[in-house]
Amino acid sequence: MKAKVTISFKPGVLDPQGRAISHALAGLGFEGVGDVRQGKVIELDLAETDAAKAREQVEAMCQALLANPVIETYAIELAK
Amino acid sequence: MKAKVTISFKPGVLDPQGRAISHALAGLGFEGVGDVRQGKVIELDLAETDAAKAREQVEAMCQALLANPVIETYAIELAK
Amino acid sequence: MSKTVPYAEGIDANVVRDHGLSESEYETVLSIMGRAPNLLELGIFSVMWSEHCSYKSSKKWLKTLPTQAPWVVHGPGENAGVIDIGDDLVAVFKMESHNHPSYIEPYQGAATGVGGILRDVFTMGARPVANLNALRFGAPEDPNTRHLVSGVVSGIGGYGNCVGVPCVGGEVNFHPGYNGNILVNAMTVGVAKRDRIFLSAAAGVGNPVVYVGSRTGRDGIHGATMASTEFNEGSEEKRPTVQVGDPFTEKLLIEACLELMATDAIVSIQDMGAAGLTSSSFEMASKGGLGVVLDLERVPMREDGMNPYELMLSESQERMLMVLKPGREDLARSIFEKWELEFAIIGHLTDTGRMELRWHGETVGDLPIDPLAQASPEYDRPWQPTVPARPASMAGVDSITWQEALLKLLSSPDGASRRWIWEQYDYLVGGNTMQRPGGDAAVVRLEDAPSKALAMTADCTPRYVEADPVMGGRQAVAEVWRNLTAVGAVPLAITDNMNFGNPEKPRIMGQFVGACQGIRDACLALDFPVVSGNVSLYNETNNQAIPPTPAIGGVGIVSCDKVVDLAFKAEGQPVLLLGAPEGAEGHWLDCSLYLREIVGREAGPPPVVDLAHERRVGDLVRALISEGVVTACHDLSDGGLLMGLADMALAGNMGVRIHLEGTPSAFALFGEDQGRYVLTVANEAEATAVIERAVATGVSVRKLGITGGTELMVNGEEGPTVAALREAHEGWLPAYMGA
Amino acid sequence: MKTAILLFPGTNREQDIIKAVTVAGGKRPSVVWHRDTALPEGTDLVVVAGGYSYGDYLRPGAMAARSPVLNAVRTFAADGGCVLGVCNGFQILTEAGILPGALVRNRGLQFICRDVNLVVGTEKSPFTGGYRKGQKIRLPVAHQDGNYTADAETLKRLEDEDRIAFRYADANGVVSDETCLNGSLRSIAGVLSENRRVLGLMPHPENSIEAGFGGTDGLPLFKSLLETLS
Ligand SMILES: Nc1ncnc2c1ncn2[C@@H]1O[C@H](COP(=O)(O)OP(=O)(O)O)[C@@H](O)[C@H]1O
Ligand SMILES: [Mg+2]
Repeated sequence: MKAKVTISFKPGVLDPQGRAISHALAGLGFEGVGDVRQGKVIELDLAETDAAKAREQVEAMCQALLANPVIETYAIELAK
Repeated sequence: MKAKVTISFKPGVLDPQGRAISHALAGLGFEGVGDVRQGKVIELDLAETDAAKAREQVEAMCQALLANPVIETYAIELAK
Repeated sequence: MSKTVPYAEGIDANVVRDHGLSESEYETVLSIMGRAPNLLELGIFSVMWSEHCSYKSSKKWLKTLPTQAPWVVHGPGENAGVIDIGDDLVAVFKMESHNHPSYIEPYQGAATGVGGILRDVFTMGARPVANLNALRFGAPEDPNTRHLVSGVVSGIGGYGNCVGVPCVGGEVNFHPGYNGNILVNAMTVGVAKRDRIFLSAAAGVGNPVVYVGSRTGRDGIHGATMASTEFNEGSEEKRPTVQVGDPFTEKLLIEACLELMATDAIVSIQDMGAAGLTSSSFEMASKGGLGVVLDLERVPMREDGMNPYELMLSESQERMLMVLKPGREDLARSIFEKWELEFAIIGHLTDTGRMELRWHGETVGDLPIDPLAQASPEYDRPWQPTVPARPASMAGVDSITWQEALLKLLSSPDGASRRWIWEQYDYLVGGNTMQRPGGDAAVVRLEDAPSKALAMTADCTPRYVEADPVMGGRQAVAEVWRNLTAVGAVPLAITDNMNFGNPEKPRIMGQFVGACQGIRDACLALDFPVVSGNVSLYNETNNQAIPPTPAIGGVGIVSCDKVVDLAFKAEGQPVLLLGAPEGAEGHWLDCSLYLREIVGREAGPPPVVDLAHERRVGDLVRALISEGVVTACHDLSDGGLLMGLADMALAGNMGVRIHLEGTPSAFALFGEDQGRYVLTVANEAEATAVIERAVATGVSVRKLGITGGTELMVNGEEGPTVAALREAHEGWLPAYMGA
Repeated sequence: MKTAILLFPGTNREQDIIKAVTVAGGKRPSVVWHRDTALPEGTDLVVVAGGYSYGDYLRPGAMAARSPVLNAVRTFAADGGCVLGVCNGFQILTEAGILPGALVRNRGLQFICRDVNLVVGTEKSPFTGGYRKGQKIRLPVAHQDGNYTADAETLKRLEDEDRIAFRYADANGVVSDETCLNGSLRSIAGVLSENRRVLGLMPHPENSIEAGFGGTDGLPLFKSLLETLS
């Protein structure tokens, strides 16, 4: 089973990279670009085949390693 | 309109961060974790309200800056 | 003052308490204001009178530190200390802590710590030329330690490397006493032209007050204040957040500020550090004896819906406040716009002596500046002197061979190489690094006076301070002085970072008072004034205070052609020991690294620092180095003589053979007697000359042996090879970090 | 030799390059701002300095590679001009498509600052003429994203055309995947363009030009440029 974890900064946390991207896009002539936020996406191949158990496992991985709860939030998607 | 760009390494390109995560997860006792890949997700606030035009614009941004075609691929999602 | 209405609308005793103000402090607020303060004003009192900004527990004792010398240009009181280094140049430096934030979020906490101290230095017009860091972590076995080390180190590197300031030195200890409270102290050294120093005192009624740098977000607004009723119903977005560092913006800010400083546009300038806009505007106005009006809606904001309270209390990073000369606004604006930074005129100076805060034209806060600053609390907290530790039992000291003991010490957490850490720091950028991390002091050549260099180091031995704060404080300063001396530099001045537990406990306050006394003694005896510093108190978790840790950072000056390092240079060079006690190479094992790591006993009083002896030996060593007779030099500290020799062997990749009088004992080999240096000289004739000089100066000296071979030999007994020493020394940290 | 150094927001090793060029005996380089659209008249050598640009946000070199001055550099290189990209400069040149391949995060993920052993891959270029092929030299590195990657076809071409300027090696000059400090494919530390007049490398020759300040193994690179271009 495959899992996809999307990790982003919590709202309100400064995202210097996002800001710099927004700036650079404006510099390249793209108009109408407002806020830009950059996050991470982590794709995992899991041996687990049961969706509920897989989610539980990935949830535990996020808590233990993948996300930094002080400044980040995460979302988990599962796919076959 | 909001756009979300997911950028990942092309298959075949070695992903040091993904590999390190897979390693660390094993070290933490998570079992059955196979390949892990880490990518980026960039969320953009666009002034454009037309979906087709927005997609075209984001496509151009990816080509121009957001992705490095030598090593990366990208996928675009739009949302209200 | 109206006793009947002690609270403004929406405020009660809980809100006051959540703002960290005691009842009596609130009484003083009422009398200063002549009315009940509103929430914005209360927030301002709260941060201005916080321990962090007011130094209320420590002020009384900090005042006792020596701060004067002919070469001191600005001592404590400015953003950083300033000393004259000749050639019309000054060195500007300071150390600052970011302990608590680094425990919560090690990467960002450490990164923003580096950002903050860099700003303190370039605010004064100096280009930062070097960073150092003094770190303390919990026991290696503690489940959090690895993660904290990894985060803090990559945060320091991530910020400093990006800004492009070489990180050339520092120190690291591991001890269970820091399990719940790590220490992250960062130091920056900058260089400026003597006549181009910028200060923070505002001047010129009517002059514009200008905000530059990043936008303001809801970063780091004090948690307790946010929990007050006013802010409780806020959405997720209103929650206070951890500060994230933006080193790219910092780099732009450095370049933009230095570019503007080359013009005549700036009257005064102040970084926005802790308590952001509040303390920076207060400090500028207060030092200038003026008032200030701020139109807060003009502050560049990162988020929608921010209010005056948040704007005044935000700790968003990479921001500065300046007073400009009238008519120079456009020049300044063009520079900041070129560097793609925010620039906003947010107010002007007045002669009212008041801080008037406006929000879309309406006055929302109005406070008297001087009374607030002057009434800032100063406590004479009760303190209890530390009872110096009794001599430790020496049972079991000889239970292990010196060979085994040496390898064990070299691979112990506090004895192991820090390479894994400093290789994550760019210590080369700038092309002026003469001595890299790993030696006694780092040496960085002066871009504008290339025949000279600054030497710098940071040190403290907390186990000594814990056992005897006075002696420990003295030792920290002496060790800094010694490290600078060992590379040939003339020590000039220090900055201190006083990390302690809860000052409301007389025992902890006693540690603080003792350390101040020890620092004072050493500064006076060594002509080594304190020019800047920082205090971090309340480093406690569950009633468990950290070991008292007055980290000392020192700066000295040296001619590039006189610099020596600790590496053995060539086979067959005589090895000399200077400054050893009467009748032995060393004898003080109490409180030593050996006693703790080998015997498992953390006990006994620290070695005595005899300041007259310290000075006599150091002055001789420095003279010998400057005369060019010394080929390598190293001062002895943790682990004593044998650890010192091992360091020299490792650096030179060469063995050494020494002979002690009598059988080698742990006391002689690992004792931590103070004020000792090991030197090598080119040949026997030089050795004889040095011995004569030492005898004539009243400095004890003995010839220990000779360099050469591939191993360390003591009295003919074979010791570990240099390769074995290296494996022990280099192995521990990478293995621990799982690298 | 007229040298132009590019300056992007956040560039932090331009002074090191200026020092290296002058210590090697060259004229003081001029500094070109990222928004400039032309190089100074008569430029012989363009240096894209190391350090960081735009904080290395998004990808190292990504934003600098899209700045106006890079168009001028692209034309300059196409016309046979000499371009040296060090560290971040190498990343910028690959991002701009002036050199092949890409530089990703180091294998161990960490920033690495240390002296490394390199083997000179070719002496046939204006940059490497002062070394011998196979010579072992020692230069410092200071980077977090120096892990060179390219597709198999590109790698083959680089090797077939003798365009690998430097490779990471161990203390004995042996090149191997295991000892390669950052995971670079074929231990590549620096590559040349097809016309051999553009060099990108991760190590810092500019931080190895003076005894007592990191050695002198970087000096021949600057001397060789001076000889060729003066
Ligand atoms: N322990 C200390 N010893 C000497 N000076 C100190 C000490 N702690 C603070 N200072 C001085 O007090 C002033 C204010 O310090 P601080 O509030 O930390 O500065 P900033 O507001 O720039 O962060 C500075 O000049 C600093 O050098
Ligand atoms: Mg300051």
